[in-house]
Amino acid sequence: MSEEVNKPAEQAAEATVPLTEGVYGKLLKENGIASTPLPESIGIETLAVQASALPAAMKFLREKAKLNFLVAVSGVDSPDTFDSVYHLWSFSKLDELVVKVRVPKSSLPADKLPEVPSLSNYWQTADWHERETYDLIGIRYIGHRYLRRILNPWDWEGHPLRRDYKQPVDALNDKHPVSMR
Amino acid sequence: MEQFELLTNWAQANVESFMLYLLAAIAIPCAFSVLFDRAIIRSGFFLIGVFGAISGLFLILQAQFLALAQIMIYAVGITLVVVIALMLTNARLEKEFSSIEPTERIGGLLVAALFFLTIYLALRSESWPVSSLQMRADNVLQIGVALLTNYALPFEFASVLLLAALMGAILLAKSDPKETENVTGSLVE
Amino acid sequence: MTSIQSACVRKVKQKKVAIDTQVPEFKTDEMIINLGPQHPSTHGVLRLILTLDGEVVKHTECVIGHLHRAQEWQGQNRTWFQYQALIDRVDYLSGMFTSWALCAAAEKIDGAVVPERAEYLRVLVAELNRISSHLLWLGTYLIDLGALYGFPFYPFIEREKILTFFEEVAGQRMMYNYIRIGGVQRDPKASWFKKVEEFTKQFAQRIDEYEAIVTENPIFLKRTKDVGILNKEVAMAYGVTGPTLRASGVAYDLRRFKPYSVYPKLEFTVPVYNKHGDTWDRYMARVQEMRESNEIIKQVLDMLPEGEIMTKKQNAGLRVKAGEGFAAVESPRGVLGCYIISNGSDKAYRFKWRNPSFSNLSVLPPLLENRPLSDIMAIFGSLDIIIPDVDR
Amino acid sequence: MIPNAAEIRKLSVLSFSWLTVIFVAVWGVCWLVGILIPALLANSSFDFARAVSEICEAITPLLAVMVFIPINAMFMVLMERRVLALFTRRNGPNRVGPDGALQTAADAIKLLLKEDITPTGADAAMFTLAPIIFFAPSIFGAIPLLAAVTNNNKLFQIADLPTGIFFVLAASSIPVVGIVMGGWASNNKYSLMGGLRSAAQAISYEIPLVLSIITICLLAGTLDVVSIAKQQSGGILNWNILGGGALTGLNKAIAAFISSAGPPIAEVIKTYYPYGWLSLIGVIVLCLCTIILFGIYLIGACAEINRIPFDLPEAESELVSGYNTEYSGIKFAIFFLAEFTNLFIVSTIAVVMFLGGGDCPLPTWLNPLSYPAVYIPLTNILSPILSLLIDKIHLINPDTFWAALWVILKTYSLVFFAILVRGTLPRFRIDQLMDFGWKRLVPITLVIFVLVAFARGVINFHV
Repeated sequence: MSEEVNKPAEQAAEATVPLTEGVYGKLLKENGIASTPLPESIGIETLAVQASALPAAMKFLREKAKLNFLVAVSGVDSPDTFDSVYHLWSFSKLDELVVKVRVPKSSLPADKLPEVPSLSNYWQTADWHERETYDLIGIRYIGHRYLRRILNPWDWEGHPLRRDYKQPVDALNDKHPVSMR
Repeated sequence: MEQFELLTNWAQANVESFMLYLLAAIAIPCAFSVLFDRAIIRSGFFLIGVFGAISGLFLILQAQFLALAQIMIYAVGITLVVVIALMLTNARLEKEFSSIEPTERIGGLLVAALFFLTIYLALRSESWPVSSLQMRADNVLQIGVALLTNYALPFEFASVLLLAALMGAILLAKSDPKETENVTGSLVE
Repeated sequence: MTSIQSACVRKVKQKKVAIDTQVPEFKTDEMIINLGPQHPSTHGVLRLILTLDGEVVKHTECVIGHLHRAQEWQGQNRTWFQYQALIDRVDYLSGMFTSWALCAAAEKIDGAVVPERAEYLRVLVAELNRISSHLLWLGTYLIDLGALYGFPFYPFIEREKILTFFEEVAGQRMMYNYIRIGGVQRDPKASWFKKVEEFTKQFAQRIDEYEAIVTENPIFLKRTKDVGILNKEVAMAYGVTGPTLRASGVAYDLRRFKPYSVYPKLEFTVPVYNKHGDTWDRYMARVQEMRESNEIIKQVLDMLPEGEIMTKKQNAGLRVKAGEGFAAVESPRGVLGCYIISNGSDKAYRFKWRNPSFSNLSVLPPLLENRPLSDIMAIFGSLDIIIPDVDR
Repeated sequence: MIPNAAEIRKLSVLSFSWLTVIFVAVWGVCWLVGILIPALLANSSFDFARAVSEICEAITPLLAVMVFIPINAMFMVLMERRVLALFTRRNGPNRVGPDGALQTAADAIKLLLKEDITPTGADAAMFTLAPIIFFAPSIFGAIPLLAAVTNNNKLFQIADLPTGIFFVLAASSIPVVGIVMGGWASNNKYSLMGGLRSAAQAISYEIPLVLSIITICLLAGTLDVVSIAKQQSGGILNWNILGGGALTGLNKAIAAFISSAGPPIAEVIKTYYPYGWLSLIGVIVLCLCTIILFGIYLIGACAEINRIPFDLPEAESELVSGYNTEYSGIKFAIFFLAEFTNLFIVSTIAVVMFLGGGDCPLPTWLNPLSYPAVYIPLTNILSPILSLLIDKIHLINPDTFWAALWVILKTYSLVFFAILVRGTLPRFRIDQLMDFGWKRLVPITLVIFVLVAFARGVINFHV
């Protein structure tokens, strides 16, 4: 594993550039859902919502704002937070939106997975994507009917895409530096 | 045909009785297996063996038509029996439990013995005359003529029955009126 | 166990609902069957746990991940230059598109300008790749339907030609690594374009031939019409994309809807079949798409400008500026997206692939419900799933 | 311009050489055992020697079948693979032996040497019995046909079978038991489903199959395959596929018209078609009916032997390999052998019942060999060689030779057709298959049966 753990550049950008609220941020605010603007990702509005506000926000965005195509649910192990990232497109218009739920690592007790409400009962495409994110990043989606590992074997331990994940073979390597290489 | 003379002479003397005993040796164990085999499906297959041997008996009696009809009807019919047995039984349960109580077994044995005795006595009392009628080569023709003259009425009844069965089969095979396939259902809120 | 029996079961159930009497329900044992991971028609190593009532599927669970190769993890632990060579393996039938999605995302973050000739070349090879992918689908779909020996290899004749083109231009038949961050790998010779042009001229005829054999074949119609009907709403809720979605009546094609590269300059239509959304429509959507791709290739060959093909140096020092972004291309199977978080180093901080097969496969369980066993293959095949694309 | 003419030429050479090998092998064995040995022993004074010679003659038909089936199946498999390759413009197997000719022989050897696996939990006895039950009927079914396809050669008359076709049909109904047995005994769900499907399918398609054959028997007035084949001799107009003898009068009339000797045309027509217009309608109805019957027979036969588009019991894309999923080694080889043998046998039944058996398709008046002006010079030229072969050592029996040649040609045309179908059509679904069988084929055959029974009355047959 690499020695250097680079910090994503966006952390620095966040501190310097004052962020303005985008179209959807305003729309959400008008409907009583709080959101924080984040730096745009290549020209696309990005905002963060609280985990508790996610279902309401998504319901609003899907039904009222017509962002009815949930392209992907991704999990990101950022240096300070666990992000659950939702890329929203629309089947009928060109607008895009990135919604992030950021769970600070500092608020998490040891051995506890970050928890985000699940969209799977509301939006079928989230079902497998959330399972995948749970599998690889280890974000627990509350309310998912069948939150089970999907890409890794069912008895796998750990969440491989986390920055602090140690592969079983790495552990063996540390034990027997010569034989396992 | 004179070059077959030797063989046919020998055959007529021996083969028939030899075949009879051979077929009996197949039929009787098969019949017992039908009764005693635990796996119901296997006893179904043994039943096919029994009927095959019996159709062999028909063959040595020169009743080819009967023999072949027996094979055709029973081979396929018993396959159906086997299929139904497959569908109606649970193979795993069968191995674990025996539904027959020991007390029932005694009664069964008694009934079986009584039945065997009755049949045996009935068979003993019959004189079994040997028919001197020679089986004719065109016995298919004979059967056909008999069916359409002396036995015309039963034949017609059987035909009507079969027709009804056929129509019933078609009716069962007929699919339901097209169900509108709607996978949406409650999936989308 | 036969359809007759299941018909009886259905009837009894219907009656019970209708008159609501105390008729005891006709109960049969359900059979659980493991379809795969090693099964001739799961197109790889997919495992379906099916609960069958006779031959009727009552419940399906997809078990995926048998081919999981940690592509995302590898992306985070390899340099950009190394990883470019790996991603063709995500979807081995349309490697150009996976490369393209990665490059598009990286270029967007980086702000790199792609020369116009390279853009045209990308469209050219991508559309060729789309045709080759659909041709393979056509053959294997016929295998799924049971035409095991004759027709399936017929489209391979044309596919073979396309693979030869790719071999000539990229050096490999399946893992091309041709589209690179900042352009394309190399400029084909003039004779290559001539060969492609010849191919496009006769290809329309070949599609007519395929259609003559398949489209109106009565057994094919029986097996595909009204089978696996996928509603518009369901498809959209499941995030189904590509021809599968378009066959359900949603005219959603990234090339038209969110045009990228030089697609705005090209003329083509997006075939939409808004009849039933059944497997036959999906077949037609793909066949029509091949025709459209052929037209696009013809146009590209006419419009191809001269000039550079690469703006970035292709060596181990290849870096992408810091930032995050999501870019997608319309692959033969749908929206193939790549979400990248870069921190400016020689490796990406996070890769996330949004694979069309992954979302398209998730719609399989509702489609299979209450269908006979034979329809599993007809439906599953019509979704055009590539297992490495699902498992990554 | 045919794009793969070279492949077609190669395939023709391959077929010709293989068929020659089959022909020579079968006839060689029959001649050796049936003619040479008895001839050598015939004058012996020992009873034992005479008994041996009789036994030799008696087992000749069985031996012919036993030699024929494996070699023929090998060629059929090879032909199927090569022809399918031809359809799709691939190269078929072309490595083993000259141009791939020995590929299937090598495969057979491989299968025989392979480990024979019995799966855990399988019913071992039934598992072993199933391939035998599947294969044995094809041998018994072939025997009555043997006399029919060799122009009733004395060597191949195993027994006087007045119910020949019935015997064949009975034999062909048994394999389904083997399939169900194998499917159940394998302890595999796919196999079980294959077996169940097979049972349902065989029962449904047995009915139209048998009905179509029975209708032809009704036309022929006999159940004996040999006499059915004999009735059809004299060219395509006499064959059962064209009216089952309804056109015989026409045939005779044309012959009378050409030869201008013999009875006048009007008289011939009057003898065969006594009711004028009614007879004409009868002829048309019969011709249509028999052609449809032939189609129904082919469909039913396809379903009976589980070939595409009716190969549901072994549907590869659904049930892996259906009833023979768990089989390997020699048992699998027997299943495989029997499948191809069954294909050959149903094709032979079609040839005997519909396509005139060993009859030359040209009507006698069109066949140049039937005119003395042609055949007398020919026989004069060839007589020194032929008389030696025919009369002295009985190596060639002209009647049998031509009959067998035509039968092989016709049968392989039907086999080719089956391969063509296999190379074109997808598979039915089980419910569609049942629908098609019960709701289309059975009513159609029943209607045709009645039509034929009536139409038969207005024409004189086999006068």
